[in-house]
Amino acid sequence: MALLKVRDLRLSFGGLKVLHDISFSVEKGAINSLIGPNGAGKTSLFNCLTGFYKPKGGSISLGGRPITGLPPHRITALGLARTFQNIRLFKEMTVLENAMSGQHCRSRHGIVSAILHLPAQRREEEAIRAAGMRWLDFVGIQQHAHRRAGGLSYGDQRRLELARALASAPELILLDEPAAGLNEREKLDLVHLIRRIRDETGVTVLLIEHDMGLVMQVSEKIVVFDYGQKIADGPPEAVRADPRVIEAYLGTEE
Amino acid sequence: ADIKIGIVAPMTGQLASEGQDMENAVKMAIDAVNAKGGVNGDKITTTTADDACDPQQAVTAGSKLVSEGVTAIVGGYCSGAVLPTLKIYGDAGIPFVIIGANSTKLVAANQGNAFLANSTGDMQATTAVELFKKNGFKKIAVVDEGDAYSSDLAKLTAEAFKSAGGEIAAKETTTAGEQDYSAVVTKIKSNGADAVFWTAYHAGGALLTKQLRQAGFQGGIVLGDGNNSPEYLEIAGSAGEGVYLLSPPTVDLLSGAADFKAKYKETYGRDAGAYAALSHDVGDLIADAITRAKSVDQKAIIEALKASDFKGLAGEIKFTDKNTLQTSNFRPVIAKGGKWVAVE
Amino acid sequence: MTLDLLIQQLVNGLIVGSFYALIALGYSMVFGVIKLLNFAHGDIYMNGAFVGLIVFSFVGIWVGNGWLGVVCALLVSMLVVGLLGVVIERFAYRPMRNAPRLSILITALGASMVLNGTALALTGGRHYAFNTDLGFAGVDISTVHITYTQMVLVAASIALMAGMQAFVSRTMYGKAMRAVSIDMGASRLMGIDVDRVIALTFFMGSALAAGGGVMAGAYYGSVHFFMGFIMGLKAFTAAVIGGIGSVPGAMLGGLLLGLLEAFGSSLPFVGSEWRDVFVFGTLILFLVFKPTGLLGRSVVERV
Amino acid sequence: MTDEVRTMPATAQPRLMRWSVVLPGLAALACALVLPQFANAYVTEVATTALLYVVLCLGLNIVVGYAGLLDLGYAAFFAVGAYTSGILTAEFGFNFWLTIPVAMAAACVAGIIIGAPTLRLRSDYLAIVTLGFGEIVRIIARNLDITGGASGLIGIERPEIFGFKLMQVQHFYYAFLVLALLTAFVCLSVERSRMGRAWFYVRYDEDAAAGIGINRVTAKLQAYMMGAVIASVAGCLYAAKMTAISPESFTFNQSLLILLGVVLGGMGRIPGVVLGAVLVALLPEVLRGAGTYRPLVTAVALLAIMLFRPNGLWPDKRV
Amino acid sequence: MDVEIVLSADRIVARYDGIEALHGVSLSVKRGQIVALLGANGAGKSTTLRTLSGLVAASSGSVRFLGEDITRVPAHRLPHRGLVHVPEGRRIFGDMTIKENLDLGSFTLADDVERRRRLDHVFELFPILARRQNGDARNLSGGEQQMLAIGRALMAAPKVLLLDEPSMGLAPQLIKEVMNIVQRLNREGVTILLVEQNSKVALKFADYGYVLKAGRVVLEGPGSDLASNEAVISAYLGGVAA
Ligand SMILES: Nc1ncnc2c1ncn2[C@@H]1O[C@H](COP(=O)(O)OP(=O)(O)OP(=O)(O)O)[C@@H](O)[C@H]1O
Ligand SMILES: Nc1ncnc2c1ncn2[C@@H]1O[C@H](COP(=O)(O)OP(=O)(O)OP(=O)(O)O)[C@@H](O)[C@H]1O
Ligand SMILES: [Mg+2]
Ligand SMILES: [Mg+2]
Repeated sequence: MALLKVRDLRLSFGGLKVLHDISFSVEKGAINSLIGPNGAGKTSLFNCLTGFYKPKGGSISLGGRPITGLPPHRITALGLARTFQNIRLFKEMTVLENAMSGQHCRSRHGIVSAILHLPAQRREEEAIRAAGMRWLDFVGIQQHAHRRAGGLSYGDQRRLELARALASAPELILLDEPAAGLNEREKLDLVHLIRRIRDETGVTVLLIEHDMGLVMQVSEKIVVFDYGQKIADGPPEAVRADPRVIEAYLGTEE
Repeated sequence: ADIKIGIVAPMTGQLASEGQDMENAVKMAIDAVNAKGGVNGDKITTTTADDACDPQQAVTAGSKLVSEGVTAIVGGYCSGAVLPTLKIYGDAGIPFVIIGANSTKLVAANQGNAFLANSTGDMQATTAVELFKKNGFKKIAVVDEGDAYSSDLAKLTAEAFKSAGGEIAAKETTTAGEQDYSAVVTKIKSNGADAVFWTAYHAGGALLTKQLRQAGFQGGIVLGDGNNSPEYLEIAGSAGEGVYLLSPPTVDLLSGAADFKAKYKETYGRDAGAYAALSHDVGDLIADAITRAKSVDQKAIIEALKASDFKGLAGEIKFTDKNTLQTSNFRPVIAKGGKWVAVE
Repeated sequence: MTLDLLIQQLVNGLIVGSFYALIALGYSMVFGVIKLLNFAHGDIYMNGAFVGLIVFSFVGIWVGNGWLGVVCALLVSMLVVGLLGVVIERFAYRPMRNAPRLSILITALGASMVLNGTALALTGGRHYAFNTDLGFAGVDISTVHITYTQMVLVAASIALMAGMQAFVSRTMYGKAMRAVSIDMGASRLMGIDVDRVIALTFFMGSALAAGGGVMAGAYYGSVHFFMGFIMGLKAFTAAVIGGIGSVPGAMLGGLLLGLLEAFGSSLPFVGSEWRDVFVFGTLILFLVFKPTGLLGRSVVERV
Repeated sequence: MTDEVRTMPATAQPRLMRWSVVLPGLAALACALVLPQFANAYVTEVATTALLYVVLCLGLNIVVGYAGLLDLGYAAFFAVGAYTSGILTAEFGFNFWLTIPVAMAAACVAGIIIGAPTLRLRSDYLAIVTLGFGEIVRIIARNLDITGGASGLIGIERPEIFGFKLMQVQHFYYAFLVLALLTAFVCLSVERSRMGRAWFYVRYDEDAAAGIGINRVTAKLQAYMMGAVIASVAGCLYAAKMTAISPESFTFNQSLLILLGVVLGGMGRIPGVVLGAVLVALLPEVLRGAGTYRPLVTAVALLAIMLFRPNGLWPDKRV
Repeated sequence: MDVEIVLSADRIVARYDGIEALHGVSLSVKRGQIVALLGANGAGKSTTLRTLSGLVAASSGSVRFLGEDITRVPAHRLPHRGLVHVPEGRRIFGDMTIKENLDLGSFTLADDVERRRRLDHVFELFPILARRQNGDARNLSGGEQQMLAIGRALMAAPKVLLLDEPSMGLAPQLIKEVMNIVQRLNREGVTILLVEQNSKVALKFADYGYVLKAGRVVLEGPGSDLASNEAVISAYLGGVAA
């Protein structure tokens, strides 16, 4: 069953057409990738899916519910989480506080119950904290829980973004270039982590990445963009062999 | 023992200049009293508290004076700042002679211990209406600055003039500290007023006068008592010629004040401002009341103040049963040749 | 409202507006470069007026109280107060360069209070006359009289602003100003001396404010230690209406604010005491629909 | 996995429970409790003003320090509270305590009216909107009859509690002390809750906050309204204490003063804000001796503090 | 003279808020070379570049450029002399147009004709920049921004170019392109100090390489030697920073 369905999505800025009638879908429980040259519109597509950009046309649905044009926080609440191409952590807050932030849309106590210190509110606070720790542990940075997030190394910051996104209990998680700035060893760890996300939590993954090695390793299906258009869509082997993809993106091997 | 008198006035803020005048003049009077041997054999000392014309600061300034155990308090320039202090002085039973502030609300909030040495707004309004009538002004534009003092005066004057059969062409408000009055000037002109009554202070008054004349306004200009300052004539320059002012009793108008004027200039290096003479009188008045009370008992001093029959530089001070002046001390003057001269 | 009244209010609005614009420009420039709401700007305007008055009374002995005197006062004051701006930046703001923005805001407040407090202590709160003999001669358009002084005033401020706009958009230094405002570190890598650019910005902004102060002093004929407070607020408002950081925006914002005030004073049914409610109300509504001011750039963060 | 979490070291506990903060805090509280016993009316008056600023600064700290919204018109909400309470008691004979909920509701409404459409604005633009709002409220108060016009309301009733009438400044001192403690408690509770964190998230990175499911406008609006409510309660008590209120108490300068208190002590953290508030109230009084030079000396002191402690006297490490 | 050392660091120590990030790094770059600086995340590569270009002040040690001590020379004087740094994260001026960004690259240049010439050169290298020259830089995609950052540095006509992770976020084809441009610049006479995460890519072009770990140089040698020593390097690169 398709978890994410994108139909004829269009986006433009002024005269610049960024996305032309994009359609594709992501199956529940899959790991899919989105690749394409710089400026092809990959991040813009993510921004449309998560409500940061308002598409000019087309529709998006998540698990059968339409989410086109909803504000970002509503979309997250409906089960779609993301990470950012340029890391966007709450740098001045602790690692744990960052991880806890993901729980916001899964908890509900407000100001009044906080002032009254209601037992239910305190239980919820504890649960948020515990879940935050659990996700830090999942991505392997639990030992840094009480450090300032901005002081983490680049790789750990990427993990923290992942933990934060996972903490919002999504059905689908969008990763924008999670391997950028990681070294070979860290990329390998990342591949494992992505697999564990799907296998242990059942979360579906859609990622943008320029590292072909990694993409080919993890994805079951690859969507290829060029100049805002989808030029290919299929399993890694097929995509790798597609002459259009080679021409637009991969380049001929030396 | 020394008798301690508190002075409360705006020493900082926009009206600092007036406050400093008040302090100086009261001190001069007290110094003179002391030089003649003080009252009942005791010397008088003063202590000044700055209220910055701000209600909140006025309250702390007031309670500071109360805590210092002053026998009586004089001063107060802005009605808004004086109002919340009336309760403090009232509860403490301290005699308080208000020098400048004269909003009618002060009368209502008075607990019996406060005295208004300046004529209240309605007295000035009456004087103003008389002046309008005498000059044949039928349509008046009233302009204030939105503060307690000037808007009170504007409102009272408008009411008084209307009930005297006059017409109010416009009632405008400007913002203190602003320099451009052209929009209001234009409006006044287009409403066909034959005179303008400015109820706020001299800084705005001078600018308004200048801009009215510059725009070709030919009618009369009348100013409230807050405009009596040498600065007004300096700034307004030739535009000020022929302008009427409802003046509090200032040194320039008072035949007996020449000495005071000279001495003030000598002591403080500046001209005595509008409220200098009255402040000086109030300094004397309080000394006089203490003398008559023959003690520093505050109840007795209040009684003595009630029974005041005092003649100072600025004129006579006698209080009504509401502790306001019996006779208005405002007198209309007109600017002629860069000077205020009495209107016949 | 009759047509004459309309024209007259238009003229009134344009004249106040050009003062606002001039002051707003400096506000906007400083904001543009170091993201500081320079609360001291109004006081710099006040200082400019005082310096202008001192120079004017001094040179008046030789050149009289006419145009020449005013121009001398204007130039000297712009120079002196421009340098004052540089000094303030050097000692009050530069040490705070890496501090949180709000702390710098408070420092600016402190600087404003220092300038204002000094002026109060020196003048004892007196109002000083700034008497020129520029006269009321001018042209008449039906019943509306426009003096030559007013024309010169508007022309001068437009010229100053146009010069500034050309400087910022055309010259390398102007581009450097904008670069510094975006990213100081990266600007250094371009070979831009950030400290100098900021100092220059303060110089120009303060000089403009001083110019405005002298012009206002001479035009209205009075100078007072508190005159900068309201003007600072107005300039800030104008800068925001125009889109803070934008030079032509500050100009438009100033003019617009002047017009809003002029017409706000002549609203039908209500008196001029409601003018500021009208002005701020319009401003708020305007920002709701155009959240970045007239010419401000929309800052949709790319995510 | 959950079990591991349970055994986590207790360093996760909120920072405010540290003894280095709690002990001096308790000492300060003890001093505050006995102060009127030893001090004269003036000192008590000044201390009451300080407590008023503590409440106002704590309230504004929610808006500025937590949610990162620059508010230059905070005095408006203070005014809404003071006038609501003042009008209801003086003109309609309401019981003082009943006016508090009404004032809170009025502040909420005012907060929504101005907040809802404008909280999307960038900080600098928001600053001018709040400034404008502050001026609008003040001008309205100045021009309406029901607010007593420019000279304000007089004859506001003093409140009674269990038959005891609050009259002297000592009484109001304790009333404000209770209000300040209550406010601090409320701030502390909220700061450490889900909503408090949400404000910090929005403040540090709005987009990231939206990306994890926080409605940024609602979060900001809640902070804004909470600040408004606190100011309005302070306003009620202020009106009762002063018995006369006028528009001059709610000027732009008042808003700046409150902001000054928040930043001076160290924004975002309760002890710092309290310190700043006390300083704002005390500094001008301590410097009374300076006469005409008082504003200048105050300003120099202020500048010195900022230059030597750019993050405030008692800063929050996070800021 | 072809072995002249143009840029060198001698035991430089750098701190952030009192915490030492470099503990005495020494390196030297010879004229005409491409030198690679490798290391794991947080090893101090970017900090080394920042110290060389004066963005971070060395708390001890010295930096020499073209025979002169530049340790205390403020950052903004260096582009003038020919030392240009393309920082990590691109740091383009988002609110300005692409053309203006490039103009600023030649801030120190007074000659407009020369500026035009350099601009044409950059446009030839990166045609996409020419096409969008009047658009705001913020709207470029990540890769396009990287090109702009490099192009902007070229506007200063550098003698030595410090490049911090130029391949980050680029599509494979573009990485190749960028590396080709790096080589081409090098052939045109620009000396290059290149920070790279991707050691394979970097060492393919580098004449010489340094490996940094936790603020210290732990390995150095000619590019080809290091390349053949992949195992050793990956031991250093793979380890999480201490
Ligand atoms: N807010 C915007 N305004 C104008 N143009 C935009 C905006 N956002 C994106 N674009 C343009 O849309 C195109 C696609 O950008 P996008 O960031 O989606 O590319 P991408 O595929 O993610 O590239 P990269 O791999 O380099 O990150 C680019 O040409 C970019 O300049
Ligand atoms: N602005 C800063 N403030 C505080 N510490 C910093 C700062 N920049 C870097 N550091 C610290 O200095 C050390 C070296 O960082 P640097 O950025 O030089 O590493 P790098 O080798 O460039 O890593 P990467 O490959 O992730 O870019 C790290 O421990 C990092 O946490
Ligand atoms: Mg992208
Ligand atoms: Mg780096």
